[in-house]
Amino acid sequence: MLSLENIINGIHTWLNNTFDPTLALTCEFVLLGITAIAIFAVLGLVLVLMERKVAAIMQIRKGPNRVGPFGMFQTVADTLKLIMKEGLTPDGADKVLFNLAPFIVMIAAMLLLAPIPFAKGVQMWDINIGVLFISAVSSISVIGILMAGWASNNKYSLLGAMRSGAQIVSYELSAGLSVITIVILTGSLQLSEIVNAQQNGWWIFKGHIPVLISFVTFIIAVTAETNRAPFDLAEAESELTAGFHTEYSGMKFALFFLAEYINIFIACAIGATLFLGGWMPFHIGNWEGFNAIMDYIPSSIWFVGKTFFLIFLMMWFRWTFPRLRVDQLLNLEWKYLLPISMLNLLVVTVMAIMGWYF
Amino acid sequence: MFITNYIKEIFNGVKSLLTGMRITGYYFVHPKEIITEQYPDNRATLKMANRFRGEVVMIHNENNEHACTGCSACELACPNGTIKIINKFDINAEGKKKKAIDTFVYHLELCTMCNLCVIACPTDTIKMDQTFEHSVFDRSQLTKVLNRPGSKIKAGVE
Amino acid sequence: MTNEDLKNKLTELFPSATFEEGGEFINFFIEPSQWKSCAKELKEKAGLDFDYLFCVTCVDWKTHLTMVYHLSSTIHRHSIVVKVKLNRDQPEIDTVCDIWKTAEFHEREAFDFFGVTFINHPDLRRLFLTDDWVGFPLRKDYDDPINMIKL
Amino acid sequence: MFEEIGTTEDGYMVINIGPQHPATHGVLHLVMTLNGETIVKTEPHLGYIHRSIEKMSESLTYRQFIYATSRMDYLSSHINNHGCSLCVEKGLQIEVPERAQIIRVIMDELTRIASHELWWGAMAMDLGAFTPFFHAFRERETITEIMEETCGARLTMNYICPGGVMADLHPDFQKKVKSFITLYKSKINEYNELVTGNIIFQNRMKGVGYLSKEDAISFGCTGPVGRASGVSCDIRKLYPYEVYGKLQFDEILETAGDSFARYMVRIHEMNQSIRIIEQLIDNIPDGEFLAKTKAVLKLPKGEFYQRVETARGEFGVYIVSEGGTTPYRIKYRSPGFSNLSALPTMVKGSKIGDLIAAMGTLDLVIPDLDR
Repeated sequence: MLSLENIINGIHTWLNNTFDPTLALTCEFVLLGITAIAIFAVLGLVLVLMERKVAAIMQIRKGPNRVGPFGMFQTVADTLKLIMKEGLTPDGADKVLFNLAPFIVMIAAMLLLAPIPFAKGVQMWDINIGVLFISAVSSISVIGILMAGWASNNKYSLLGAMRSGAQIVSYELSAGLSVITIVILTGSLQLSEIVNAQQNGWWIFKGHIPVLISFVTFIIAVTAETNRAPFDLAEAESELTAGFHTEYSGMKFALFFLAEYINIFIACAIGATLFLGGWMPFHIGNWEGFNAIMDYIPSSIWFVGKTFFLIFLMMWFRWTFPRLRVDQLLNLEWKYLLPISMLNLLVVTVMAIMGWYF
Repeated sequence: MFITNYIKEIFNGVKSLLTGMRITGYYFVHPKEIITEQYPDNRATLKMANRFRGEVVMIHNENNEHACTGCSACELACPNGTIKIINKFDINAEGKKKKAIDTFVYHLELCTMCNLCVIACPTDTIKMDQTFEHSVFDRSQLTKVLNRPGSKIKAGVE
Repeated sequence: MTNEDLKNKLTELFPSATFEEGGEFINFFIEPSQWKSCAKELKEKAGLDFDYLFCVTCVDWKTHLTMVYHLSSTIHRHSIVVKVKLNRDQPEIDTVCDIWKTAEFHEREAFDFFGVTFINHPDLRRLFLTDDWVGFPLRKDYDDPINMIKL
Repeated sequence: MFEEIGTTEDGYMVINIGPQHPATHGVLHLVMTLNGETIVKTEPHLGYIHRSIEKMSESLTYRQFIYATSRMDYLSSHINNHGCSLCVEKGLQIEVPERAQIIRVIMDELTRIASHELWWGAMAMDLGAFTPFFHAFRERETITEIMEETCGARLTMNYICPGGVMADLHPDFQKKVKSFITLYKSKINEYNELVTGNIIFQNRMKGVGYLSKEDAISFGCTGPVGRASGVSCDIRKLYPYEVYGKLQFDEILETAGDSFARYMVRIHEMNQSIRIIEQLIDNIPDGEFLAKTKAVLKLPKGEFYQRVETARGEFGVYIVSEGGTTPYRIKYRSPGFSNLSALPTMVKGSKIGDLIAAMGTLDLVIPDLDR
């Protein structure tokens, strides 16, 4: 059967048979790099278009519909425009940090692509501390945002960056705590293990209400962590013009913009992997027949479907809710999400020890 | 009690959020509600209301005749100096001098479409047209002469 | 309170004030030096309670300026107009923005367009025009050959 | 390297919001002094688009100057025209035909609804929810289409002139207004579900931008801003003009004085406007729509003041006449100007996000301030 796993294995075998191991490894590195950049670009284009279409339909508009059929090439045209625009560096800005910041944000986003299992056996790096790696690397992007805000030498940017810093640091907590519930249930930090543990049902169904609560907490926390509305205080348009990227233009702005969407994708991919079984098809316990039918749908489609469902959920939030105020944002985290997820963690631990899950 | 209130607060909050999401969700699955008009594409079917005030035009009949006597009532009525009437004196059949308009200059760039000139006109010579696509590359193109070349005053209009 | 009662009461309180006939409101003139104390009376005197200053403006009469204050009471719903004649060359009047807070902006507007100086105003700067603007545009003799388009 | 960042002597940050800023949806310029995110001082700077309509009006005749008032508060241009016409009619003692009066009132209320619809959308957009804006514009579009059909323009109508209205109603007018009322009633619930009930929205609005009753009177706040603080200031009730005295409608009063109260006042006011229209739409009498007036209007020597209730509050026209064909002096008392003067007090000590919420509920139209 032709699947992503077979193709990748084929390439791997062919490279190792043709070249000596060192060269083969180098070739694989290069291929991986190209794939990562390709995924980055394609996802950016797709997600931006998706966001615009979703927003448009919710706002009883048509959305982009001029470039290509259904406006499919609108984002390509926009990217071309951004590439051709002049990348200004303001006079008073710290030139090095100002130009470095978008790359840091982008690199942090790209690093996160590594441990995600895209399909059965398709994973760039099956590191045994996958979950830890993700939570560690995802906090690098806040450095980039702070750098951008500080180096721009603009008051709006500075305020935006500070808000973003406070926000990401706080929400990391409940995101982490809700992820840990799954780690406790699985007993492993490795993402492939976590997916395999959901062979007879996804955690969100197996884990009763506590996992549902931690799923909701996770979605809220990652929405905040990716600076998405209703938590988009860092770039709150009506308050801070554009927040930390006020001074950016051209491709440097595009990098921030793309990184935002990649971050959304990764956050949703992780959510899908941890709670919704990743690439694992929809299985119910030991109903062999039903499970076999579900297996006919390729695992990559399961993964993409779940991830895009979560992305759609986040877009739905964004186009429905007003923005929170900065103190309410922190209230929500420290007064509601954190106590709930801590309590929830306790319940899940008890549940895991007693084996009260399917 | 504190805990009850706390839980109630969360419950009501989430409920209100879901109510909002139901509305946007409704519109997401009902693309028929879309109200966008695709303007340049629908020009053929786009019908402006009859009273829509787009610009001032002078009514000419098929014999290229208008009813303007050059009384400059419109010029006086205009708050912005949009209209400038230049008169000439025709000599009619009986050898008498008769006032008639030479050029009816209309500055579209100054016009606010307030309709005062149309009301002021005693002979109903000018009216508001429904065109609204006024953009041009040069401001001087907005200065128009409303009486057509070679047009004459209608017989019987005083 | 009818206009007649109000007028009697005002005559009693401000003997130096002169009344002007006509118009729907009671118009009365007062000297610039008395304006501040008069304003306080109008605001605080029970039965008058003019707590709502709804319009402050200035009129240039070529020989003098007149400050016009439209006052109303949200309790008794009666309105009066107080006018203060000012010297045109050096118009000066006490501010009332400590009595009615809305006067702060309106007085700045009057300063901006008529050049009326409000004594003790906390922040008397030009409100609409730039700080280096010369002249007071709403005065009748103001002429600006560049920005004014004569039709 | 950061000495360029403007700070005060106390170490506070000075930040310019406007004249071009997405939050001010106009060209209001606020100079803010901030301590972190907390507002220490707010200073409005006006005049970015001042056109001196008062000076212009001095050289226009009594028929002509009315058009210019549409350009002040462009969202309630109809009501501005109405106020000016009433003032001129008061001076000339013209009796306006009843049909014209009722047409004017219906148009006023439609304008008010349109203005509040736009405000509702823009308000939600200020707070970060973009969708309501488009939903509000859907209903507003119906009104502008009615306006376009009858008045000939969508925004700056100039439909009212001294003595009545310029043209008779369009034959479809009643039918269209009724269908608008049906549409509005089916959608208002959606508004409440989408925005009013939302917990985030309520938290953003409640207790924000508090204005006490005393301050509201002292600052001359009128319209929904004043009424949300408990000041009864509806000119339609207090000093009825045209047929308002005979109509059944409530003056909406709230006492909380915060942004949410101002929001609720406007939402309820839309319903009251619908109520007024419903009372009138079937009872438009036949007759003249324009009283006979002289070709050249000359106001007698004297002073005339007329106040009307626009969507933003009390609009006053003060005409000083010397007996000529043009006014000697015109003063427009714009509601937004007084309402804005309360803003620094309202937002002192709150966060930037609160400034946006407070400013949004003031419903400022900048040409109204910069006359």
